[in-house]
Amino acid sequence: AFSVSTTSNPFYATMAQGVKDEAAALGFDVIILDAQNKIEKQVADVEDALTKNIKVLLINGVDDGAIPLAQKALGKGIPVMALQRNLNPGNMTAFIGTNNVVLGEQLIHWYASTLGGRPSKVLILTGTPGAASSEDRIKGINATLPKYPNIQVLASQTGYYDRAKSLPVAENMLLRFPEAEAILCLNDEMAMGALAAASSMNKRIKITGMDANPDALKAVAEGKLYMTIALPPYDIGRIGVQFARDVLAGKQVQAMKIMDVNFVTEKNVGQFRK
Amino acid sequence: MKMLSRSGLSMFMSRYGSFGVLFVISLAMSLANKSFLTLPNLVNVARQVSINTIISAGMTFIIITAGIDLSVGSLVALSSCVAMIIIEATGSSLLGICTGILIGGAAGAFNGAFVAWAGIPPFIVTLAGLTIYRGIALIITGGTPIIRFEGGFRALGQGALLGIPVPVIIMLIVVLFMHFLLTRTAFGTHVYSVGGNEEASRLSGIKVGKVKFQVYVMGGMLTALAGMVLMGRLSSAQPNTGEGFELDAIATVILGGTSLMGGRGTIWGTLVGAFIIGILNNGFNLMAVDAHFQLVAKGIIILLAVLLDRYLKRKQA
Amino acid sequence: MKMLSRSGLSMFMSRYGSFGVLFVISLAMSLANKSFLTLPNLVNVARQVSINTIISAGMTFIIITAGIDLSVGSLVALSSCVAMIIIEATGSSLLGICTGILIGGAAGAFNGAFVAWAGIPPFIVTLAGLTIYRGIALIITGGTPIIRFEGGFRALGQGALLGIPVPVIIMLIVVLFMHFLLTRTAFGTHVYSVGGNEEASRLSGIKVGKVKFQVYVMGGMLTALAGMVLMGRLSSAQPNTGEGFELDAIATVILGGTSLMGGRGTIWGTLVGAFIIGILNNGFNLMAVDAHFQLVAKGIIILLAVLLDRYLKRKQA
Amino acid sequence: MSGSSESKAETKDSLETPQGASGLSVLGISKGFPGVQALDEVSFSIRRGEVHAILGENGAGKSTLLKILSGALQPDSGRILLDGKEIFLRTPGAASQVGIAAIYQELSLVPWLSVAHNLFLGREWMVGRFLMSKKKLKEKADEVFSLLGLSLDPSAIAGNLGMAEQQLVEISRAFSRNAGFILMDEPTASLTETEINLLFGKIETLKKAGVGILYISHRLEEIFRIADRVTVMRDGKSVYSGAAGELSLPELIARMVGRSIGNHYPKEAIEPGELLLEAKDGVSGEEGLTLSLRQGEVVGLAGLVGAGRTEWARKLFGADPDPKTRFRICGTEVSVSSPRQGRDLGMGMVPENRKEHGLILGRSVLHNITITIMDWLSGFGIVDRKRQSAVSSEYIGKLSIKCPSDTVDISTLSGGNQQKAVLAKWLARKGKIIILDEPTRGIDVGAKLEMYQQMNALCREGKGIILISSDLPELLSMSDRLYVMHEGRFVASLDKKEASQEKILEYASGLNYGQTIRNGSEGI
Ligand SMILES: Nc1ncnc2c1ncn2[C@@H]1O[C@H](COP(=O)(O)OP(=O)(O)OP(=O)(O)O)[C@@H](O)[C@H]1O
Ligand SMILES: Nc1ncnc2c1ncn2[C@@H]1O[C@H](COP(=O)(O)OP(=O)(O)OP(=O)(O)O)[C@@H](O)[C@H]1O
Ligand SMILES: [Mg+2]
Ligand SMILES: [Mg+2]
Repeated sequence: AFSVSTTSNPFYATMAQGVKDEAAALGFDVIILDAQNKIEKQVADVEDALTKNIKVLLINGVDDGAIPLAQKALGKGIPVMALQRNLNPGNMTAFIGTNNVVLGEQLIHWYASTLGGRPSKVLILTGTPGAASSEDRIKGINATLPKYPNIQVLASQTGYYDRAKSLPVAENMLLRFPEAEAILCLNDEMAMGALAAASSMNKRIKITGMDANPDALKAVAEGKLYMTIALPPYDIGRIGVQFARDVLAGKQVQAMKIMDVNFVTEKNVGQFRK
Repeated sequence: MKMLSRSGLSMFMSRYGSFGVLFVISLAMSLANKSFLTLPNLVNVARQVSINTIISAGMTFIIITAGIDLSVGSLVALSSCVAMIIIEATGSSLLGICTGILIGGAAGAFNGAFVAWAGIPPFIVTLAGLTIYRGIALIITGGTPIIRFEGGFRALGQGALLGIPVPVIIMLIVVLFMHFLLTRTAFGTHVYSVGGNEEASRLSGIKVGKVKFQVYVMGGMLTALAGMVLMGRLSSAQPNTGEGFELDAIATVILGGTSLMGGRGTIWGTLVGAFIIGILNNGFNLMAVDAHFQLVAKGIIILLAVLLDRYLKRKQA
Repeated sequence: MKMLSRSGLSMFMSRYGSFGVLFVISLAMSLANKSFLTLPNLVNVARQVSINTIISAGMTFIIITAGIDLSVGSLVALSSCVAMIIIEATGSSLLGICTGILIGGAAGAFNGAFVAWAGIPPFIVTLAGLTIYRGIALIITGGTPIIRFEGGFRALGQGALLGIPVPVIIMLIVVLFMHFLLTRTAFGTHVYSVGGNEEASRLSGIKVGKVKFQVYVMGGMLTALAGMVLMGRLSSAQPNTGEGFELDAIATVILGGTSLMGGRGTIWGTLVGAFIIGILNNGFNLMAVDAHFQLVAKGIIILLAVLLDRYLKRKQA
Repeated sequence: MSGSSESKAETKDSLETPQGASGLSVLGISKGFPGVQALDEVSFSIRRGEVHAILGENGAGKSTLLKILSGALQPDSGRILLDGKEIFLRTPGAASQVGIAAIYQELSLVPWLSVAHNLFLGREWMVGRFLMSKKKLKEKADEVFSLLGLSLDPSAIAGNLGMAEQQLVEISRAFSRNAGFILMDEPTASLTETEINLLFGKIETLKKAGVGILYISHRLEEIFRIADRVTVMRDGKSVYSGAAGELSLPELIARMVGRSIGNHYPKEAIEPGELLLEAKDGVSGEEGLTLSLRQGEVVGLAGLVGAGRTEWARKLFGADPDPKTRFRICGTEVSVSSPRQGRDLGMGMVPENRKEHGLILGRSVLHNITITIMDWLSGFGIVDRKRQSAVSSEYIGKLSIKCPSDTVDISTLSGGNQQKAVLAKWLARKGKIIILDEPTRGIDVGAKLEMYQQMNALCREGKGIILISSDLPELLSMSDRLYVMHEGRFVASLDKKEASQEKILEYASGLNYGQTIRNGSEGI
């Protein structure tokens, strides 16, 4: 079974698709359980699944509340593949995904590299307060910023990972800080919101996102979005299923598979659009 | 006459009392932040509150009949996704927008029919609507947003007329129209009557079911209109947008002095309520308040605002 | 006497009619899926509904007084975060849990005081509470979850007594206690009367404000108790847990036949409502219905369930 | 009761209560509402063991005074004394602690609770301090009812009861408090002779036991039956106070309304015109009588509490549609399926329960009066506000509804004025058949006269009126013909000439059941 945090988000939907496709290719039955971003729903989902004699649990935890679920599954002798959300060593057979703290660090390193030491003022749109991915990415960013004194963060506000909600927030920030050179967004949804805000205020500004969702890629291709980070959700899903096959076959798998990310700009966007 | 003037004043305050609150909040914001009281920012705030106000105008009617509509957020998503699919298919923004609004009307009719004639509590009907419309939006889009950087539909969100943004113009027209409907027409009177005392309205020969049905249809259409504006503003339609819009809209309506128990409320109040919420959000962004702390502060300020409102009304009455 | 028997029967149906709906849904689920009607799965369902039921029991009282509590989700987060911080600091689960529940009571008192004595609409007060408590939870935890794999508090979520999971036992105790309170005590009668006719209650010498205050405090404490169970189940406390719990709880209460207009409702109904929702979720998971389609189906089934309920009641009455 | 020893009351008070300060009194009480001075320096007292009646026009301030004495309202100024000592009644609870019980004009039962729960609401300790068993509750309630000689079902849901039954529950509630003072605001407004006699019997007993009673009523003949003292209020002032019998009824009325009233029941006889309505009682089985109504006629419906008059009228109007019961209205046979259809067929109904069924509380007087004619007042849905306020002013004038302006919330009007507004909305609709269910409930003599004159005017215009009233003298005087109902059936049809109080009561209590049917079938 694959318990995913939410398929309403394209990122996780793609991951689920990867799981589905690979399972079909390998001849596995897979149940996809959508927790709709609610940990209680995920707990219920997995508990329900565990009553059905599943062989492997692939889980993309909504948050750390998924840890006891993994333990429970392991306790029943069911291997657990943690996708994208790390459930801490010992609670999972293998982890496949990216690391949000690292992602935050990489974002700043990348942005600094585009500046070449030139000073730059930026705004940051963070995700839903308390959402682990957002808090981790912020951690990575905050840890890396001191290395680049030329980057000045004017303000950091939450856009709730949501396009419609980040739009007014971005407008307000742009109004207050017209001098900003870039808005760094912790996901593509907010990048699209920021993009709409900039266009409503007739401003051209560098906007970066994360996730490389199809419409973000389209915006990058049209030169509207400065950059988005391509995480490989589809591959995360596929490798998860491959690892599951290996484990069932009694083979050893890598315990921590950190996937590479790509910085997608107008130059290389072609490779990422299907 | 002493009698008349006193009751006149108290009516004024109960209608316009929340203006005092709005004033105080605006004052505080402009003291705390220089950029607040600038024309571009005020236009900005007006544009930002437009979507919520359009939805809340319809919600006001629904709440006055002692109903509620929890499905507005999902309906924003559904109507804009349908509209965008049609625009993508036909290239005609007009066709897309009209279909979008019709979808809104249809969803409203669905809600309304169950509320009015099956006698199911509005909370349950529209909660079911919330999940159904969201599900349909996700199914028809396959869960992915549709983005489109060209087309006339964008004018709805991004255009301007004589310097006034189109969303603001739409909002003003909606507010004026709905105010007129509520205060100057037989329908408006019936809306108040049904919410005030359903049984007495029925016994007075009012078709209670029809009135309820109509307010939901209207609410659905306005919600869809808001969806069109949002689609224009974002140049995209997204199946999971609009989450939490229902709480925003209901809070707006109640902040504006409309009672959840029905029978009372005004569109002006709702407009003021929308601005109170909009200015709070705007101010906090301008001051770049920390996200966690912002939540606490916003809650407290809303409570204080309502307390102030009570105080002003009591003082004057 | 004709009158007596009629009112007796209709009371019976309005109390127990939803059992019929529950039965039909369970039947359908067990036909559609073999694993549904197995003991482990039923225990499973009971455990899954426990948290919502505990919250909804308190919500039932609040809604019977014509109030509402939107802050429950945030309060689950706040109380469990505080409890966990204390457990981490002192190592004492008992101390943590007691503090958590006290925090719930305090937050309830905050809500209740504004509703009862400041006369602010419950919707606004608890909406403010929703953002305030969430904000505090985020601030005290710095936004990150706290995980702890040892300590007695886990028994609350994961333990079992004679094969019955502890959450289920807690739920049953809460339900029985609240039912008793509502039907057998003066306080329960006052809860009904305040919601049914506030003015009449006041004229009968009932301290209306006090009754309202008390139901919110109780609701807060039960919500915190649910937070403790959730914390035990997840071996962790998270500042952003519980979002959307308020809609679930209110829907549960209303599905159970309690009216948002106040004055009517039963705890049994709420229990049945919780099981209807829980069984739907469980059944859909067992059948592995596509997530998008599930939303649509769930909405429709809830509507059908309520229609069936009406039909059964009308038929019998 | 021997408060005289400790009496330090002011001269004014001792003037009011010559035997000392034993009793409940108010001194110089004032109370204003937005737009009205409801009470203006009123002083008044109730001695133990007397019935003190208050008379006054609608809106004179009677209920306001009562509410101040029961702790439901706080006075702006003035003092309240109990046995010479000043007391403060901040809440109704405080009043009941010092032994004051009240029956309010607007019935205040909790609709979804049982009769027994309502009976003991707020003092459940009578049935168990913390725990209440349903059985005990029911037993206690039965005890109370049997003591009062009433047959009410304690487990019935209060909201399902008719007005009269609700009224009886309220009375029982006040009487069972063992209070030293009982304040009654129009307790008999929807009761019939039988219950009134019961009530008066009970009042006599209480008086003997030293209970002081404040009695407000618009049924003036009652005053002479039970009152020891009478106070007349006018525009918030006490204008007369004296022993009962000191002034004659016409004199009292003159004090109340500022003019004398000659004929209390100015019924005009009008030649009946076309047949408007033929109706059965709707009870299946045995053939009952057929009620007929012609243009220009007032047909009265008599019956005991719960006889089914209201139930039948609601069927006729479509409020409780019953497809089995068919009516012949203006020659076409129909079963009315909704009040809207009833209205479109030319009917109007003034319901007995004005608060629940008649008024939209929270809305203006104007809104409430014109609600039935919004279709006439609007073109393309847009309301002609000039005409709207013209209509509302017209009826406010015609019925002399007392209100600061027609934009005030109707819930701020006094009970009687609210009743007039309900009548006004159906007068405005100008239907052919007007059903009046207890139309004069709670309205003063002057207003009653106006209402009767309105009825005459309607008859002159060729309308037919069905009058349901528990006030027998009114029913006898104002109807051209009468039907008596018993257990849902029309059991007798009486002409104005043959009808008398005794005869009606006889039929209504079902004594002459067999005979009635015979008598009745000849009647039509
Ligand atoms: N809550 C209120 N708000 C505003 N005005 C009120 C309120 N209650 C009563 N009034 C006004 O006070 C005056 C006195 O009312 P009150 O109810 O005491 O009259 P009443 O003598 O009992 O009349 P009735 O015989 O019609 O019951 C009326 O003019 C009424 O409109
Ligand atoms: N909505 C209702 N639900 C249940 N029972 C009702 C309802 N309305 C009336 N009844 C019952 O029907 C019977 C007839 O009542 P109805 O009110 O028609 O009598 P009535 O002759 O008008 O007497 P009253 O003087 O009480 O108005 C009563 O026993 C009453 O309790
Ligand atoms: Mg009165
Ligand atoms: Mg009656």
